[in-house]
Amino acid sequence: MSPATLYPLAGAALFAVGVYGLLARRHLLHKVIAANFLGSGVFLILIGLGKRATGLTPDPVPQAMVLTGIVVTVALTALALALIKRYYSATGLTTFEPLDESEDER
Amino acid sequence: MTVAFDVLLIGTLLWIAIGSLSEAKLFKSVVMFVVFGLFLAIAWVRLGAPDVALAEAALGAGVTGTLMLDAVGHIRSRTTPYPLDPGEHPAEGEDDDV
Amino acid sequence: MDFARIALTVIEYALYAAGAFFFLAGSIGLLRFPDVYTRLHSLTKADNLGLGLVCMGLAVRSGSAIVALKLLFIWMLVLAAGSTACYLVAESARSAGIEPWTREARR
Amino acid sequence: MMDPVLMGLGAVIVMTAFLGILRIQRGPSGADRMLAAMLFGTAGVALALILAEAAGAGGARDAALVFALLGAITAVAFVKRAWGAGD
Repeated sequence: MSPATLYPLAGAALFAVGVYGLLARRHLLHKVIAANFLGSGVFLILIGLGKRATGLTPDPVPQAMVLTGIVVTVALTALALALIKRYYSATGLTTFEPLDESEDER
Repeated sequence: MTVAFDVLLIGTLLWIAIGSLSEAKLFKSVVMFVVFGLFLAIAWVRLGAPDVALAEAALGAGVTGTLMLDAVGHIRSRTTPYPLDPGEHPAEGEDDDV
Repeated sequence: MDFARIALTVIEYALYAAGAFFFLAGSIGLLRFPDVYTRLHSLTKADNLGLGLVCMGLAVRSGSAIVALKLLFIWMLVLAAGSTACYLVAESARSAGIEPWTREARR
Repeated sequence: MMDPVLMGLGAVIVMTAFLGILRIQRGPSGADRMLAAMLFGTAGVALALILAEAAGAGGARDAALVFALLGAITAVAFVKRAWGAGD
């Protein structure tokens, strides 16, 4: 297996993990982490496909796109975390609906 | 040896991602997220993109991890949350340590 | 292949092996030691020594003075950052009331 | 082509880092988990330097410098903002 096939496959698996976390976890911070994993999976696919056969220099266009994407992800995460902190201060909740007593995840 | 390295790196990456999301404790999840960012930066170096690795290590792991630790500290710092009654909101500006 | 090159390669590989050994020792210490302070000890000493050995091996391999100097500076930065972080974590663990492990307390 | 000796050394270091994940999952206090993150900082520096040498990409050594700073910065954030809230 060359890295040009291995890493995009890993990116696809990472995307799946991110989608699972985004849908299945209830805590908002977990959802933010899952969204970050999802984005990282996409980046891994892009850069892995940009890596050509050994010896050639990698394709620079996906690298520039991923560089932009990382910065956008950080801004998005910062906004989401600020909203979560504000939401928690206002309502005392860390999920979109009140948790049961038995599965308090805080 | 190169393939062994790739497989180990990818396996660790996926294991950290799954472990971070299947964890009930917030702090564990966040630490694992920081570790994930470090390993992803290693993967970028492996794929011949050192500038992306630089941005990932500084922003993806460093800044995001710090912000998340801060959010965990904020959520944890109130052991008893405010009452769930929608009529009772805390006073405006009382808790702004953002 | 002349003698000097073979000798340099042997030195390089020996440095790699020693570095890998200290990395492994640091990780096992992190897993096996009983409390935060001893784990900090294994982490900041053994792992940073392993990194230094790997850096030395890479410097021998590169054969360029500039690269060797840069590797040395990277190692020194890691040492400074690691000892600062070690101090901070130990200090906050101490003030949070985590008692150091002693043989008596275990009995 | 990548040097197999360097890649083998890299694989060993990834494996030691793998052990650190167990400490994150087990570690009784938050400080123990932070320690594992610091272990990854050191291992990350070593891996970046090894890959820089194996792939002939000198720019990766600058990434190693950022890794070195990262452990200290997360430790400071941990001590200042997230510590003292139980486990």
